[in-house]
Amino acid sequence: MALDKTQLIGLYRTMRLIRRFEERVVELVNRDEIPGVTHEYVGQEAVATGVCAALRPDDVITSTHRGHGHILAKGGDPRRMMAELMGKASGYNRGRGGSMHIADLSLGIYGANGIVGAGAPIACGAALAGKLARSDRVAVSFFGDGGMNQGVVHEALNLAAIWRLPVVFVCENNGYAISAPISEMAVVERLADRAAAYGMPGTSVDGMDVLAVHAAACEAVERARTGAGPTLLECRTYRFVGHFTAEKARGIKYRSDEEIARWRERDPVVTYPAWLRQQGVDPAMVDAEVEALLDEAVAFARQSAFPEAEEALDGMYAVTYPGLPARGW
Amino acid sequence: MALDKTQLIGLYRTMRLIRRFEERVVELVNRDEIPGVTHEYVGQEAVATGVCAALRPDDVITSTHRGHGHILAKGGDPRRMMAELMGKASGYNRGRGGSMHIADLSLGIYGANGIVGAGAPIACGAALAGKLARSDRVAVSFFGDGGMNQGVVHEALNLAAIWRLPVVFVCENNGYAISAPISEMAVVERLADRAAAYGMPGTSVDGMDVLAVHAAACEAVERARTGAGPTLLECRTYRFVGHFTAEKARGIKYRSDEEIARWRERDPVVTYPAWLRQQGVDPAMVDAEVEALLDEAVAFARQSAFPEAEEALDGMYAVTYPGLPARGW
Amino acid sequence: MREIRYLEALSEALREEMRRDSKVIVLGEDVRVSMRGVTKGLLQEFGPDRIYDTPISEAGFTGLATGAAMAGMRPVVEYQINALLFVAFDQLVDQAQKLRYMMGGQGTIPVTYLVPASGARRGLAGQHSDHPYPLLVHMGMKAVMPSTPRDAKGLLKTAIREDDPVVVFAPSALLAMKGPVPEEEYTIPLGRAEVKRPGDDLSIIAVGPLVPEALKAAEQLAQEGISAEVVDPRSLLPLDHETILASVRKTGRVILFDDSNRTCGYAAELAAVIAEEAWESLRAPIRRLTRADVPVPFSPPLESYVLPSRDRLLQEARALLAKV
Amino acid sequence: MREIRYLEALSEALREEMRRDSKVIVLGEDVRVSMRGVTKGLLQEFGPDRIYDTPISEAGFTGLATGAAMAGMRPVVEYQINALLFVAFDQLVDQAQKLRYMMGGQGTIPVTYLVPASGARRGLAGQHSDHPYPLLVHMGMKAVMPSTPRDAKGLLKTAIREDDPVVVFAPSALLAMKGPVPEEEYTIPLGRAEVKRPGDDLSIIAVGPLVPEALKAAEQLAQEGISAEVVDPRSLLPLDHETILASVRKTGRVILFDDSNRTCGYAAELAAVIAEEAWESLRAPIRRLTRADVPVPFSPPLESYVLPSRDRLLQEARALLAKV
Ligand SMILES: Cc1ncc(C[n+]2csc(CCOP(=O)(O)OP(=O)(O)O)c2C)c(N)n1
Ligand SMILES: Cc1ncc(C[n+]2csc(CCOP(=O)(O)OP(=O)(O)O)c2C)c(N)n1
Ligand SMILES: [Mg+2]
Ligand SMILES: [Mg+2]
Repeated sequence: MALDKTQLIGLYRTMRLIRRFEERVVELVNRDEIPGVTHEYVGQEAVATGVCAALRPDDVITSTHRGHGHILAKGGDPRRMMAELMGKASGYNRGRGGSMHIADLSLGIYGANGIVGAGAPIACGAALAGKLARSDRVAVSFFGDGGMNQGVVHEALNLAAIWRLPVVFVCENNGYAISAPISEMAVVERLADRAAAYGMPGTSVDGMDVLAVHAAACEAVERARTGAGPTLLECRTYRFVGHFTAEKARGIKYRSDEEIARWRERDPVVTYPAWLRQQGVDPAMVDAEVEALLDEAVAFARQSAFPEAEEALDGMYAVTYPGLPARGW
Repeated sequence: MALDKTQLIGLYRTMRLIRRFEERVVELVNRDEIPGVTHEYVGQEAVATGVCAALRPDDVITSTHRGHGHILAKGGDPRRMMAELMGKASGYNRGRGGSMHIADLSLGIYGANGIVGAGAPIACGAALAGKLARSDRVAVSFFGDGGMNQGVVHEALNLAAIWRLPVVFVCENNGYAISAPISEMAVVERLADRAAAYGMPGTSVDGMDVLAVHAAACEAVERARTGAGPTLLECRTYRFVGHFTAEKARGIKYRSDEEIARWRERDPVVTYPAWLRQQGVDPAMVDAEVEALLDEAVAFARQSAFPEAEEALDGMYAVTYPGLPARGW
Repeated sequence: MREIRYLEALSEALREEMRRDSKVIVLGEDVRVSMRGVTKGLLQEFGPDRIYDTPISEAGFTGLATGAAMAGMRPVVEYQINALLFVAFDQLVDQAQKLRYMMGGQGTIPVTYLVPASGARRGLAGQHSDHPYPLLVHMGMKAVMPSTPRDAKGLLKTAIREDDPVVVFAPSALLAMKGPVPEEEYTIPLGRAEVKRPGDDLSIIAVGPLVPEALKAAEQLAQEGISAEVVDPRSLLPLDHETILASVRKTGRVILFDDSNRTCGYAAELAAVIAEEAWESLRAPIRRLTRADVPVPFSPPLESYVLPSRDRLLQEARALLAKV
Repeated sequence: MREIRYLEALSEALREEMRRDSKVIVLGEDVRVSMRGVTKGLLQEFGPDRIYDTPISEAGFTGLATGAAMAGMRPVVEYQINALLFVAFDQLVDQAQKLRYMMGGQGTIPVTYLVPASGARRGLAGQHSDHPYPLLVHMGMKAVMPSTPRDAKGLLKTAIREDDPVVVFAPSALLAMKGPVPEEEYTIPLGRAEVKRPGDDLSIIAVGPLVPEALKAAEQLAQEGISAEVVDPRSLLPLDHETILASVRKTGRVILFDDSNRTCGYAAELAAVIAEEAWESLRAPIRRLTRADVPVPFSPPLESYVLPSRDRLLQEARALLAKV
């Protein structure tokens, strides 16, 4: 699919938005305006961006603990995301979820997830439902190289394969599950090769190249949409920062400075706009736009109120009964 | 490994023992001398026999719900098995386990298991322990084609692969998980091909040919024993009877009579002794031997006493405390 | 009223709901040939788009049901064994049950889990005889355990229509039980216990397969001059506190008769509720009569020993009344 | 006596046991760099044959530990999050815990599971804040939850030496807590509760991270003229019934202060035991003060609302005494 200028700039906008969103999040965590821990998507922007650009609004994604990038790329509202991260009532989850659970069902975002691999079968279910509704909706399940070793991911791959479900499994191989290098956690060199075990196509692409990711994603999405079944798409990428915001404090080290530097040279948020400029496309105005959007998001979140404490017992069930859920006292 | 005459006859003896053991079990279940349900190994004898003939007494196996064959082939005592099946105190598990839990740790039999796939990681652990003890012990994990789709089996395959554990994964592909044909439950034609996903060798053999199974098992066991790592060995076989003794009563049908008849023509308990006779080896005396053994086993089991009811609360913990385990009253 | 079996009542409920709502689909192992009997005939009537034989991938198909439910379907998931809930545990209690809350109330997850609860049927042993409802209700999952064909049909229908995950435990020991089931459409609401037999001296709160046992015991006790009330919670979560407390307040004595493990089990919850809310009415200590905390052993004499029985209930009841 | 942190106490215990017995090995995610801190320095001291970084395969490595234990090792398995027990649930409660019994008492399965129990630490939300000990003890698994550095060291050492599976819950909220820990070798037996503060008017049975809160509350209550006894079960299974019942028999009033879900939770079990065994001594209804039965919400005001707190404990205590 040849991209026009607006689309090319759009890819940059999304990547830049994710990068700057994450940088602001780190600041806010460090200033304790965001409680808990967050897992940044810094370095991996080309993956979510390239994949989600291949999707329609009614397509579904399931995300991970490292979900901000996927959600922004799928069209998530930075204001409601930021508000959620601060635990505000105006947040996507009314403050119930925080970073690891942001969801917007109206955009097909079936949630970040705190349990590695857990979203994979959920995506299969959304895909089956789409199929039964005679829609050509597609579901994308994101997970990491670490997630590739979870039993439930294996089961989901097989389920999608045998029922030819319209799913694209996107394995974001950033080389590590926290400190564990994938080279020690799997023997195969290309995780995409595992697709063969399920009789589905597997593709491995450079996850630092947004156009390559996008092209591969378009192909996989097309397969899914036309009823040709699922694909496993491995995107080789890297996270530039720690596993989560708390990592620094733990003083652990498992990657060499050289390795990080080498990958940083391929930073998609730098290399892609440089390439765009070579093509005569100037994306300069995007940066200011993104900054304004994020200023607004942070301001919105800050101004929003915390939820009322008593609301904590609402909404667990769609149908409630006296005494349900039980209070603790 | 060329087999001598005694060994060749030994293979027949084991297969015949399994077959007749199972036939007697069915009778005893139908006569209500054995409580509960049992899963017969009838038709699959060549697999357990060929694999276990490649093992040493100190090697470990983990078995399945369909475990009688594995246990007999690994040297299990038919008397104590039969007693266990009848729920007697002299049974392998003192009547606690029944068909799905028979174990004899002294023979490396780490138990049948009522949960499909659950034994696979347990075998990995036994293998790791052997490695750490500087022994060259090998662990074999049996599971079915259905088990191949369990998440934990995938995890076990990967663990064995990355740590080069001395494990042989034996997938007994009998074509069905109860009524579900593997052709609908997996897209790949050869389940052994899944080995590639873990960077380990996968071999597919005719599971009705005890010599072929044995040869493939010897190779895989040798690899494991010499530190070259795990193997996935698929044995293509068939069960001649229902999934379990209760199946008939349910009146369900999922295999054609022709299909069953076709496989029965390849019955290893018939074809192998025929071949032996062609080679000038007469295994005729085995049948009477086996019958005598089983007569004795049934008599032993019948004569044995039931455990005392109060013993039901013993032995759950190696170290007990007052009030543990809690009684129900 | 016509009498049908418990298993048939479940079957009828499922069939009726599938006719009523095309969003209802069925997933599980061997559901097409209907290994367990509940799904008999569904493939023929509704076709392969409504009923799916799954691979042995319980975590996978449980999660798949969650996603399908979020996307508008109403999956009914059948498990062949109670222990399979353990294999799928994260997908049940940490995903399906939690997602709506964590998402701030977005969407609904109308899944029904149909679980053959152990009776325990004779000889199924340690890994096929669990009664894991205390684990699920601890995690906030709605659960019911009908004790009659009528309740089975009415509660399964409600479960399927409920916009939340609900587990329906069907005790193996009751599947062949016959009982009156209305021909006309009805449902039974969650959260309503039923007094299965009124009485004055003693409340027996009995769960699932123990309800018929409790009724037989009450009959026997009546002949001995002891009037026992038998209350069946039916719905384990939500639990009908009022009916149970009213019974205890009336009789002042209570035996909790439950076939799940003892420690942190369902009887513990009932005991706690009564000790908090009806303490003033108690005229004797609360008694729990449960399973022993061991895996169910295989051998018949061992099995009988660890499971709660009518004989022990009679002993407990007599002892409790003798103390007056 | 020297004072060290709870986390250091755990570390010391593990290191000492690894020195003492070469069969002790450690498995878990990121244990070599020691993401959580307990395993710090073990790789350097004991080498790669004794400490294993696992893939994200909790069911797999839990089962692997079982097999290794059956074959003579003494694995210590660290989980990064409490919820990972759900992912490995079948391998824990249906395999490791049941196998010995089902095998008729053959062999031993000496595995220790080290679980960061939620405190809940602020902001960890619905899937990282569970306290799943009621689920495990329901299934018969031994479990401890130390509330001080001294108990942490002594109980972890005991757990590692125990020839059965034992879960050690280490509450995140306590990891940085300092306290006296003997320099010389000691262990603390399973099944022994400790009266952390004696009192006469009221028993507070507090579990894990709530023990320090209960002690502070008791201090406050003392100033108001209420003498509260604080009992810490420490060992959740086996549970020291005697110490708890003795306290309740003395004071006649009890608050169960527990940070697990309410329904079928640990406080339910304590309530049931007391209602059965010490009913005659009770001078007021039993009170449970637990978590609400919802996933822990993210936002600080919501989080505080659903967790049991010292303030609510004070209110409950005053109300209970006012009723006299
Ligand atoms: C089932 C499960 N196991 C462990 C964890 C703890 N954990 C959170 S993220 C993570 C690493 C995930 O690695 P990967 O899948 O490669 O994703 P990445 O963090 O690299 O994006 C781990 C171990 C978890 N949340 N869920
Ligand atoms: C995890 C799990 N799921 C389902 C079952 C119920 N069940 C018992 S045996 C079986 C079929 C197993 O098929 P396969 O692995 O091919 O072994 P086979 O019976 O063919 O020997 C099923 C579904 C179970 N025991 N455990
Ligand atoms: Mg990764
Ligand atoms: Mg099979």
